Amino acid sequence: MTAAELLAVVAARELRDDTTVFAGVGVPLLAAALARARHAPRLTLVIEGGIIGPEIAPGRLPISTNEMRAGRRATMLPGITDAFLFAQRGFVDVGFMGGAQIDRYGNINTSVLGTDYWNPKVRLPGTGGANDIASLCREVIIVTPHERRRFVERVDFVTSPAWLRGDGSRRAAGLLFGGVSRVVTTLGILGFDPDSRRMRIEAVHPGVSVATVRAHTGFELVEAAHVAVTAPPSEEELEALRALDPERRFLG
Amino acid sequence: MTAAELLAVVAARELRDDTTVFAGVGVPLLAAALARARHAPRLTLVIEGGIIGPEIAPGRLPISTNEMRAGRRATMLPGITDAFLFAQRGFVDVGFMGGAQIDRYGNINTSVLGTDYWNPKVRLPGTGGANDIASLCREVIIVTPHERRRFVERVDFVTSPAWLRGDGSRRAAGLLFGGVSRVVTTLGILGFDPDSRRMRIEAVHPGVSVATVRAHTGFELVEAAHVAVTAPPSEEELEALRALDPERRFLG
Amino acid sequence: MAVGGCLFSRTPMALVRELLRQRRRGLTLARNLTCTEGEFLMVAGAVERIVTAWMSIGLPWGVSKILRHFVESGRVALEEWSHLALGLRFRAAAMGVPFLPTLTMLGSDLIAVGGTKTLQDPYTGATLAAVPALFPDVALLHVHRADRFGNCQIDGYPHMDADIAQAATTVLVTTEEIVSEEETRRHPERTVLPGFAVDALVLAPFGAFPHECYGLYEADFDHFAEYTRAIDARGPTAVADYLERYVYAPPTWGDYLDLFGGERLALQQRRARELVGA
Amino acid sequence: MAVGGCLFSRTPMALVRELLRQRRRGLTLARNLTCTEGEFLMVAGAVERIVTAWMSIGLPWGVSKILRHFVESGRVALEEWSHLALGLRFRAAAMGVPFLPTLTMLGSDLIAVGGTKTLQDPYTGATLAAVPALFPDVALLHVHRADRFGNCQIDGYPHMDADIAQAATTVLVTTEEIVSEEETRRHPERTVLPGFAVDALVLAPFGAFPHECYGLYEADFDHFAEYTRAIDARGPTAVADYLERYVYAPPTWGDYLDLFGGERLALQQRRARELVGA
Repeated sequence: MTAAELLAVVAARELRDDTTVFAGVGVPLLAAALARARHAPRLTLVIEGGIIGPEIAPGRLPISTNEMRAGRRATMLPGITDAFLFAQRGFVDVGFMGGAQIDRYGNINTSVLGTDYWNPKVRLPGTGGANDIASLCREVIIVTPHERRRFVERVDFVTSPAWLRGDGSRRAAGLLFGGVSRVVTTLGILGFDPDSRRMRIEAVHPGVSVATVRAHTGFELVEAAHVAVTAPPSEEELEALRALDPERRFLG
Repeated sequence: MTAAELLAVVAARELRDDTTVFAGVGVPLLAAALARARHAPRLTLVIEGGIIGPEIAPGRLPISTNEMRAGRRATMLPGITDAFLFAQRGFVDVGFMGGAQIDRYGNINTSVLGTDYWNPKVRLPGTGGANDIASLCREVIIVTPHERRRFVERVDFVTSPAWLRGDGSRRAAGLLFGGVSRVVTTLGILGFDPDSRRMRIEAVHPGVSVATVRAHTGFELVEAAHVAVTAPPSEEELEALRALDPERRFLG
Repeated sequence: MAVGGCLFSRTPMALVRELLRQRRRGLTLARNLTCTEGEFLMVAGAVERIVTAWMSIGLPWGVSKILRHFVESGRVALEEWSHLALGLRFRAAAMGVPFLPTLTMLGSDLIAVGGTKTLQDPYTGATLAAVPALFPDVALLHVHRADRFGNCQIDGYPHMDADIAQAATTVLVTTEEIVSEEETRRHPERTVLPGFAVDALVLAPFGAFPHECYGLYEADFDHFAEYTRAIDARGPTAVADYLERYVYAPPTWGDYLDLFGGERLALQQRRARELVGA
Repeated sequence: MAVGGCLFSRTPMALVRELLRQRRRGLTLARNLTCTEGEFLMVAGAVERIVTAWMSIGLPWGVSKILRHFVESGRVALEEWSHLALGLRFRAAAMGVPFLPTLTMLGSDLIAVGGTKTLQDPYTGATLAAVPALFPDVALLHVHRADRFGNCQIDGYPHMDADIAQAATTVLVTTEEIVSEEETRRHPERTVLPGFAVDALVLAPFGAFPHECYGLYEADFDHFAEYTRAIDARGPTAVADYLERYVYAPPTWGDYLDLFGGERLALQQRRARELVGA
């Protein structure tokens, strides 16, 4: 089992049936397709290419949000702007996405490394729809490898806002709902302390210790009163997942 | 020849080929269809029901802007709001419409008679798209029977703004372009003095005197330096017009 | 309460009929161009306020005598917006924003009727009308086809139904036909309402009759003429009688359609097919 | 200059190629998701600024080395907007208003990058971002079919092309097919650009290749892989060589397509048909 497989299976479990999920390509979309194939057959995918309700074909995973593979067997094709406006109107239950850098308040940076936006040390691809998903969905779940260089005290640039400074600043900025509720990683599942909005260890994967999670995180994590251990991916889950990506384009 | 026939023929001549006209149902639409059938085959009709480029069938004149007869052989069906937004963006050359009451600055009332909106003496049907056409088209041409009770000093309610008070108030209100350029009536053609924006007699129909026009107008009209006499409707024009409305639904 | 379609096109007549049968009171009706259904609601005493751009059956039948009767006597308030402004109110709500900027209505007396505020563009300082979002509690809509998940498709002109559905809190839809999910997926570009925006769906063939449904049946102009002749003769009483006959008496939608008869329905179908060249 | 389609879908490649052949300089490119065409324009020295939400060919090929090279060295400015915000900038212009209100980008550092102002809703006082209208001087678009009046139809996902066309001052379109006006009138609900919004139209089959065109041909991922391998080995020089081979050398669009060969084009057509189930 690869790290990406573990991540996809655990992330898929976070999605409930009869909901709507705005999924980014890569592991999030793969996990959403897995959820649909198993416990959430009526999960409606929204893809930022302006695609609603597609059915991802095994072996034909899209590599972009704007291509025929992402639009396969869609139920509606409203266009990009209108797909996001469904989220702004409150129709999208979950935003499901990755991120390059994440801080203790769940804010994400996918824009630049370095402190001067206009003279970046490293220019990353940019937000795409990540800022919109983070701003407009009713709840956001981040799916990411757990690496110390990704989990930083303070992101260089807030591309996608979560709890901002944790002090009610998200609401004060004008964002009426949403925020990151979970961060599903290759080591465990993190949430946020409801008061301080600081990232909190809530579960670890089998064989992973809280200390290991801390060691791979560049800031101090809060710890839940009871840290659960996730159930290991079942054979059925892995089989269904591997059937979706037989070329192992995203599963490593 | 009925008054409506004269009106439709003269109004049709006002439209140029290779332009876009936002036409209200009734005589304006009939006149636009006539223009298309004769000198302006590439005139694009826009109808407020969200219909672009229809071809009105002889004998099947629509009585509403939202029906199959109005949408027949359209080239695009963008929806109502988007049809008006084409005008707001500046794509519509001419707005072509009627009006219940009109004042010396071309403002139109189709809402209420009486001075208190909420306690009207007579409740009229309302603006429909008339306000939008008057606000947003690059130029507006009014097509109306010439009756003293319609041509009033001051409309009871400005449903559709033309030059407002004639003192630059249209521009000052925030309307960036447009305004009524012509009023085609059963007696002649009226324009507006470029400085005062007061209504001006520019042409009379054959056999109509300037005095008759004045007698049927409830305010003082400016008179152009040279008042032209319109060419009478030709046999060909009338024939083409009558073919469009064989049931004489709008031709009287 | 917002009612979809426009004037006598794709009016959700079966839903309006049911609303009348339930003897609802105190409603506000929001509909861009209001037709016979507005008169029904007035005469039945169901509405206190109508938010609209225009109300009449259509030019040939002139100003609505029912409108005049109820508004001039102060029994119903008519809140008038321009067609685009009201469309943008639904669109603002559909987009999830509290207002949209527009040029329309500026300078006119309409801007004061609904209390529309103006604002300055923060970049250029230009004056704009800020039309406030309209979030109806309930939307009634009629569509051509829908699947069991509530994905709805409309043929021909879409009017404002998509915006109205996204704007409203609860969305009730009747459909001419219920199709399989496969059929939806075959033509996703025709879907105008996603299932997640629809709360309830009912099969109602001829669900807009005697109003039209694009490509399926033309509006019954003869019926309108008969209806308005009765009003010319007897005023609001004629509408009350009409409601008795068409709304309260027939227990089901099928019974209602039987009052028109199969021949009449078939004729209107034929006319529609001719008009769209099908 | 705005470029239609999105990422490697319906990119107006024939028009971009012509623009490169004309050795334009000093351009600003506005495109929501920027792909190989953005790299071409950078390496050719055609663009000074890119207004976008994201730039890369696609996840499997990682961060664009060309992007990093030109932006980190300060030779090209990358002005980043959220995907929706940039979409709303085109939509505001398409609607003829100077801004649109939105919640997106609020609270993030993106809001400062493009100088987005916030404002208060005049009704509730709520804070909103006011994204400014973007009126491109020129829009380049590629569509499935168009008639001689410029009425354009697009199959599948529409991306933002309609808004871009309405927003831009001059609109240049290539089309896979030119159809009769009759054909347009047969399916008016498919028309996304009205003729009055289009300034020039050119027939260009495979006009997006090696990018995809919905239902007609899939993007050539093998070609992307070859292209990125060359960049991994030789950096921007590889792109310059690519431009020499695919842009400057072949005199016509037909000659360009010959470099891929009929077999490759046919394969990508087959794959597209499979994916849309046609």
